[in-house]
Amino acid sequence: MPFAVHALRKSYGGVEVLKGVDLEVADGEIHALLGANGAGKSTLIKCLSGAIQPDSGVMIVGRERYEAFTPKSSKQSGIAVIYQDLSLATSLDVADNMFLGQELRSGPFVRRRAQRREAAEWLAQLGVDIRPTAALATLGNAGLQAVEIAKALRTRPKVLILDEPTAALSEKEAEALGEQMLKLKQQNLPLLYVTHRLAEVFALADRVTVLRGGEVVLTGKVRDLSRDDLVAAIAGESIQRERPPQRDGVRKPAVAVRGLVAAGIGPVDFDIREGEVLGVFGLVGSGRTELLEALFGSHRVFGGDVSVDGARIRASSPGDAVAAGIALVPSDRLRKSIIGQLSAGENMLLPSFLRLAAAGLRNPLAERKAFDMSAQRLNLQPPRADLQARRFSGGNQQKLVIARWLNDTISCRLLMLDEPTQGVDVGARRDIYAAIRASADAGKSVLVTSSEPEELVQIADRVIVLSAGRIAATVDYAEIDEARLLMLAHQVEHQGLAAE
Amino acid sequence: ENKKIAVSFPNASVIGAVITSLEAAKAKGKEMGYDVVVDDPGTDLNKQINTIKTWVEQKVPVIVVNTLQPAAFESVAKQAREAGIIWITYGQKIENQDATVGYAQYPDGRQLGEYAGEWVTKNQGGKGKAIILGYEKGVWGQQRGAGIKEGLLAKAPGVEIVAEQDAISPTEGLNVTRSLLQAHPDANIILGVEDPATEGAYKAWIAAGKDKADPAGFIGGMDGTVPALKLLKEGGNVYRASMAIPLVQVGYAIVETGDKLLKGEKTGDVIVPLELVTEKSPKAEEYLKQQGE
Amino acid sequence: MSTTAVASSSPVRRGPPVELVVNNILLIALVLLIAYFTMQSASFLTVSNFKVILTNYAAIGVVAAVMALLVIAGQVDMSVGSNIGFSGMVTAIAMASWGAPAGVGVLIGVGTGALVGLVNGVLCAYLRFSPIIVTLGMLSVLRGATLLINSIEIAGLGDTFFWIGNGSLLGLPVLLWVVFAVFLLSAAFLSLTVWGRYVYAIGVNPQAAFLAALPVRPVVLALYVATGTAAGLAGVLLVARLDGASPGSLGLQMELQTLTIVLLGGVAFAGGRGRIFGVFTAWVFLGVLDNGLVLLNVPPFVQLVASGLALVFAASLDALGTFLAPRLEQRRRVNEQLARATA
Amino acid sequence: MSTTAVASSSPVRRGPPVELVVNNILLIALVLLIAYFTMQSASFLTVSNFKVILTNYAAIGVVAAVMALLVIAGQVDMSVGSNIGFSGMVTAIAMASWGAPAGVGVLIGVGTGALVGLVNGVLCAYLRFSPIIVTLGMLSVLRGATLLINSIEIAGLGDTFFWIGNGSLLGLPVLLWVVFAVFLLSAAFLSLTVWGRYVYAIGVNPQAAFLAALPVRPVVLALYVATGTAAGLAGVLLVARLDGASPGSLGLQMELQTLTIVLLGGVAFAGGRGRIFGVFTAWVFLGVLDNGLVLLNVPPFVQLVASGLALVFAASLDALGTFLAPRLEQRRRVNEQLARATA
Ligand SMILES: Nc1ncnc2c1ncn2[C@@H]1O[C@H](COP(=O)(O)OP(=O)(O)OP(=O)(O)O)[C@@H](O)[C@H]1O
Ligand SMILES: Nc1ncnc2c1ncn2[C@@H]1O[C@H](COP(=O)(O)OP(=O)(O)OP(=O)(O)O)[C@@H](O)[C@H]1O
Ligand SMILES: O[C@@H]1[C@H](O)[C@H](O)CO[C@H]1O
Ligand SMILES: [Mg+2]
Ligand SMILES: [Mg+2]
Repeated sequence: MPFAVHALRKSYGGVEVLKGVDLEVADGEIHALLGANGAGKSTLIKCLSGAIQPDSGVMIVGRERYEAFTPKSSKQSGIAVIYQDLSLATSLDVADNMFLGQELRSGPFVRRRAQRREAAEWLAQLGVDIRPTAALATLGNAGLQAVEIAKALRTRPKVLILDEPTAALSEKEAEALGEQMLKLKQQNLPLLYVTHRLAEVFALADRVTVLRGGEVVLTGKVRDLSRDDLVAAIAGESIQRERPPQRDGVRKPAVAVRGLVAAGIGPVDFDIREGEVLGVFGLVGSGRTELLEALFGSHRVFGGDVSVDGARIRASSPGDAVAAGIALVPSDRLRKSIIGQLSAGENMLLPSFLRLAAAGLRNPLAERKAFDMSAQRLNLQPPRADLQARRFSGGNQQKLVIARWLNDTISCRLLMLDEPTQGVDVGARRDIYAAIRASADAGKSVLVTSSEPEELVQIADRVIVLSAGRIAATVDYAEIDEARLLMLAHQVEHQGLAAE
Repeated sequence: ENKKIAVSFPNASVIGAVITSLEAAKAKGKEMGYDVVVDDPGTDLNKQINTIKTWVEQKVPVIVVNTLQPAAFESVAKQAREAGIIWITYGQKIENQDATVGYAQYPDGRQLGEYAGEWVTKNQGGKGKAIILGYEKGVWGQQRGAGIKEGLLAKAPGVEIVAEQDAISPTEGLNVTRSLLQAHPDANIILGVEDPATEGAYKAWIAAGKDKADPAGFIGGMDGTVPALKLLKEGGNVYRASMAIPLVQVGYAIVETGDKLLKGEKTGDVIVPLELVTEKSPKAEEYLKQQGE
Repeated sequence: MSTTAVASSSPVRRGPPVELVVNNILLIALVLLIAYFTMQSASFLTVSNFKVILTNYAAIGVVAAVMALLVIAGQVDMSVGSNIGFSGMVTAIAMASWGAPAGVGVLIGVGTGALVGLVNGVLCAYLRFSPIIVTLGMLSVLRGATLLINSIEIAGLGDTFFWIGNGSLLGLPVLLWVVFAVFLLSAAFLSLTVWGRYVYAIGVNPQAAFLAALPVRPVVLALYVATGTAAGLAGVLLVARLDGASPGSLGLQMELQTLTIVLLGGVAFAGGRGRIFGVFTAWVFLGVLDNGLVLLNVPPFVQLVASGLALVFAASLDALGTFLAPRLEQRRRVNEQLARATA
Repeated sequence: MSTTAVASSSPVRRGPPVELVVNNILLIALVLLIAYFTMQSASFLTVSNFKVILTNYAAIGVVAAVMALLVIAGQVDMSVGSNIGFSGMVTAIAMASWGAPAGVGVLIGVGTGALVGLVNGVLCAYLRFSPIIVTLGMLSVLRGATLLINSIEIAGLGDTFFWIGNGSLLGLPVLLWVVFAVFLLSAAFLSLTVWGRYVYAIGVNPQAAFLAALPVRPVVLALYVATGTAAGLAGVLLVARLDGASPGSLGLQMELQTLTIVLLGGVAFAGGRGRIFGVFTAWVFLGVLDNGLVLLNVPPFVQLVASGLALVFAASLDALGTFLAPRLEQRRRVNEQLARATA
C-alpha cells in the first residue's frame, strides 16, 4: 500500500476536526477527497504536510509508518503538497520559486542557470508557456498554480496531494491540469486531490472519499456512484440541480454599457435588464475580473459610458459606484474582500455602519438587527456576529461579503459577483444561488462571472462570452448549455474568429 | 574672495549665547577680511568629523572646533595640520593644535560651585541639600560637573549632595527636578552645567509649590542665557547665579587668534574665563544687551 | 435543513482569569514596577508624586493617544517630535512677539500642528508617498524651520499660559485634564464611532477596505491631521509648562518616545491591531519607570541600561502572551465542552 | 445568439524603457544632485572629494549593506547605533588598556558586535520577541553599558589602526576597500547564494517559508548576527578613523541614518522586497547631499531643511514610479485594444 492514513484524529482546542479518518490511495490512482467547507479536508492535508501534528493515528508512505510529520520530514518521506492558499514568494522569479528549499547548488551558491534550464523543462512538460525568469507578478492564478505543480513534481514525489487546485482555474486550465494528472497517474503516482467541482470527479477520479464533520461518510469507486450520491454524502441531504424558469415578457434595460474601454477590456457594449441575471463566461485572462472592476471604479476606465436606470454615472472609485447603486463581490476573498481579523458583523456591515449610526456613533442594536436578518436570509453558519471572519468557512465568508451589499440598509441596483462560488461547497452554493435569484426577483440586475459553465446554466438568464476583453458571443436563455459555452470560449480562442 | 575661518560648534544653533558669540565672530571677521562659516553637527560626532574632513579637503585656512570629545579629534587635527591648516581648539586642549581659544570647563564650573558654597555658608550656616544637573555623556559636562561639585563642597563641606542626574534642556531640567523634589522636598540647592536645564529646574521649583523667593533656595547654572540673565537682573528669586560666557570677547578672540596664527605669530592659548553673574548685578544687563535684549 | 438550536450559552464555569492576565500583561508589569519602587522609596507612592509623573509625561501622552490610531491604520508619523517643537515655537512667538492672548495662542499652536499633519496626510494618503521616509524628512525639515524662524529661546508667556502648564482645576492639574480627555476621546473614537471601525479595517487590509467602499483616503488623511493636531497641542502644553520655548530642544526625540509607547502598548507596527487602554498603560509604565529611577537617584548610565531592559522585559511579556493565549483559549473550549457534556 | 470577430493579439511592441527608469529613479535623482553641486562648486566633482564623501560615510555603509538583508527578511535592528559605540569602545579598551595588537583589536571589536547580534537574534528569531521593541531596548542598554565601562574617551591606538582609518592601499583608502567589499559580499549573498533566496522568501511570507521547510529561524538568527558583526566592524572603522573612541557619541543616531539609507534604497519596511544596488545608491545619495551642503556653506538650519526635503523628494520619485508604471502600461494596452478594434 503506497499511501494511507489510519484512525487520524486532530482537535483544535477541544473541538475534534478529524474524528479517526481512514483513507487509502493506491499507486496510479486519482483519489478525490470531497466534503463541505469545514469538513476537515485541509486539516487532513496539513497533518500530512507537517504543518500541524495529529493527536493520534498513523500515516503510511510506501513502507514507512509515521505518527507525525514536520514540514521537512514530510518532504523527505516523499509527500508533495500543493496548498489551497498558494504559498509562493512573490518577489522571487519562477525558477527560484520552483527550487525554493531544494536548490541546485554548488557549495552555498545557487546554480541559477541550471535551475532555469530544469525549470524550463518541467514547465514545458506541463505544457504551460511560462518563462523561468518571469516575475510572479506577471502571472495569473493559473500560472501560479502551474508553477506550484511544477515545483511539486520536480521533487519526484511518492505521493502528490492537491488542495483545491482548480478553485482558481478556469475550465480550460482545469482541463489542462486534469490531463497532467492523468499523465502522472500513468507514471504510477498516487494522487489525492480536493475539489468542490463534482464534474471533475467524474472526469478524472478513480475513487472518492467524502468527509463530513471530520468523519468518512462515503468511500468507493467513482464509477459505482452517481452525482446525487456524492451530493447527498457531502451535504447530508439531497440537493437538486435547478435552472431558473425562463422569464417572460420584455423587461426594460436597467443598466446600459456603451463603448467601455479599460486595460484588458473593450470596447464593449451590453445591457442588463431589470431582474435579469447576466452571466459572464470566458477563459482565464479574458477580462472578466477587469470588466467588473472597471464598472466598480476600482480599475481605471479610459472611455465609454455607463448608465443605470437611464442616468449616466461616473464611478471613479468604489465609493462612487456604491453611491450610484453598483456593488461588487470580488473573487479574491483573501486579498480583496474579507477582513479576516474583524468580526463577521463588521465584515458584513462595514459600508452600512454610517447609515445605521446616529451622529457617527455606532448603534449596536440596529447593527444586531441588520446582521441577524441577513444571516438568516443567507443561512449563515454559524450565525454569530462576534466571531472573527477568518474563522468562517470559505462559503460562509462569501455569504458575509454578499450580505455586505444585500442587507436592509444598503440596496444596490446592480449586483456584480466575480466567481462567487470559488472554493465553496455544494450547500453554501445553493444558498448563494438562492440569494442571487432572490435579488433578481426583487428587480435588481445581476452580473455574475464563473469559470464553471455548469454554474451559469443554473443561475443565468443570459450569458455573454468574453475573449481578449471583448464580447465574442451573447447566448440567450434557451441556448445556454455547458457544451455551447465551452465551445464558444475555445473556438474564439483557437480560431480568433467565431462564425454565427 | 575672503579667506575662510571654519567653525564647527556642536549645538551652536541651539544655545542663544553661542549664537551671539558666533555672530560677533562673523562681524569681526568681515572687518578683518575673513568669512566665518559655522557648522552645527548637533550631538553627532561622526557628522562633525565628516564636516571637518570636508573642510580639510577644501583646504580652508583656519579650522576652529568646539571639541565635545577632545581626544577623538587628535587624529583629524593632525591630518588638518599636516595639510597646512591652522587648528584652533575651542574650550578644550588637545595635543595636535595651534592654540586653544575659549574657556576652561573645570575652573568655570568650580567657580560656580564655590560661589554657591560661600552663599550657603553665609546664609544657611553651611547646611543644605544639593541637586546637581550634569551631563555625563560629554567630557565638557563631566568637567563642569566635577568643578561644580568640588567647588561647592570645598566651601561648604556640610552640604549633602542628594542627587546627580543628567539634564541639559529645559524639558529635562523641569522633569528631572520635579521628580527629585518629590524624593527630596527639602533640597534647596540646584546647580547645573547648562542654564537651559536650570531654567527648567526653576520652573519645577515653582510648580512644586515652593516660594520663588525662598531665602533658603539657590539655583545656579552656566552659559548666561537670556532667560537666566533676565531672572538675575530682576532679582528677588532663587535663581542666584550664572557663569556667563563673555560672548563678544570670545567671538573676537576666535578671529583674532586665527588671524595672528596665519600671519605666523605665536599666540599661545587664549583663555577667556566665564564671568560670574549674580543677582541684581549690573553684569546681567550688560550680557543681555550683548544678546540683543 | 437542520436548524442548529442556538442554546442560550449556559453559564460556563470560569477558570482562573488567565485570559485577563494575558491581555493585561503590561498592566501586571506596571503593578510590579510600582510595588518595587514603593518598597524602595517612601516618596514614590504618593498622590503628589503621581501628579508629577503624569504631568511630566502629559505632552507625550497626548501625542501617543492619537498616534496610536494612525499606527493601527497602518501608517506612522515620525515627524511629531519636530512638529511639537515647531508648533510650540509658533505659539511662543505669537504670544511673546505679536502679543496674542492665551486663547489665540493655543489655537495658533494647535492649528500649526494640524497644518503640518495635513501636509503629511496629503503626501502619504493621497500621493501615496512612503510614510516613514516622508515623515522622517519632515522631522528634519521642521526642526530646521523652527530654528530658522527663531534660533534662540523665548520665555515669559503670561499668567494664563503658566496656569495651563502648571495650574490645577478642581484639584487636578490642567495638564492631566487635557491628557485624560485626549485618551478618553481617542478610546471612544476607536470603539464607539463608525470611523473607529474603519481604522481597524484599513489597518488590516486597505485594499479590501477600499473595495468595501470605505473612505480610505479621507480617514487616513484625517488621522494624520489628528496626529498633527495632537503634536501641536503637545507643543502648546510643553511651552505652557516651561513658560517658554527653546527651538533646538523642544520635542527633541519625542517621536521615538511616542512610538515606543504606542508599540509597547500592544499596537502592531504593521497596523490592524491595538487598544487605547494598552497605550495608556504603556504611557504610565514609562512615566513611572523614568520617575522611579530618578527618585532612587540611579546614575544616568545605569538608567539607560534599566530603561532598555524594561523594554526588553515588556517585549518578553508580550511574546509570552502570544504564546500562551491560543493554548489558554483551547483549554477554555475544552472546559466548555466538558461542562456541556456533563450538563 | 450572436458572435463577433476577435483578432488574436499581435506581438507586443515595446515602448520607452519605463520600467528601467522607474527602477532606477533614485539613481537619476543622484545624477541630478551631482550635476547641481558640480555647477555650484568647483571642488565638488573631484576624485579626492569623492574619497572624502565615501570615507565619511564608510562605517554607515557597512551597516546599511548588511542591515538591508535583515529588513528584506522582515526584521529590523534599531540597536546598531549603540552597538557601534559599544564594539568600538571595547576595541579601544582592548588596544589602549590591555595592549592588544591591531589584528586582535579588530577581531575583538567585530566579535563584540557579533555577540550583540546573537543576543538580538536569539530574542527575536527564537523567542519571538518584537524586534522593534527589543532592539530599541538594546539601543538604550548598550549605550548605558558603553558609558559604564568607560565614561571618558580613549585616544591613540597605534599606527596600524591609524592606517586602517586613514591610510590607502593601491591608491584607494582602506575604508573604501572595506565598505565596497561589504556591499559586494552582501549583494553576492543575496543574489547568488541559497540563503539569499531564503531571505526573500522569509520576508514575503514567513509562514509559507516554514511550510516549505526552509530554515527560517537559523536564517533570521544569522542575519541578526551578521548585522551585529557589521555594526562591530563599523565601530572598529570609526575608532580607527578617529584613532580613539568616545563613549557618549560614537555611533550615536546611526541606527536612524542606517534605516533611512535602507528604506530610501527601496527596501520595503515590511520585508520581502529590495536590492543591494538600491541601498548602495541611497548610501551615495545621502553622502553626496551631506558633503555638497557643507561645501556650499549652507547654514546648518538650512541644511536640516534641505536634507529633509531631499528625503521627501526621494519618496516622491518612488511614489511617482509606482504610480506611473502601471498607468503607462494600462494606456499601452488600451491603445493596442483600440487599434485592434478599428482594424
Ligand atoms: N487553526 C485552527 N484553529 C481552530 N479551528 C480550526 C483551525 N483550522 C481549521 N479549524 C477548523 O477546523 C475545521 C476544518 O477545517 P478545514 O480547513 O480542514 O476544512 P476544509 O474541509 O478544508 O474546508 P474548505 O472546503 O473550506 O477548504 C473547520 O471547522 C475550521 O473552522
Ligand atoms: N494582455 C495582457 N497583458 C498583461 N496582463 C494581462 C493581459 N491579459 C490579462 N492579464 C492579466 O491576467 C490576469 C487575468 O485577467 P482577468 O482576471 O481579467 O481574467 P478573468 O477572465 O477574470 O480570469 P480569472 O479571473 O479566471 O483569472 C489579470 O491579472 C490581468 O491583469
Ligand atoms: O557653552 C558650550 C555649550 O554648552 C556646549 O554644548 C558645551 O560646551 C560649552 O562650550
Ligand atoms: Mg480547505
Ligand atoms: Mg477573474
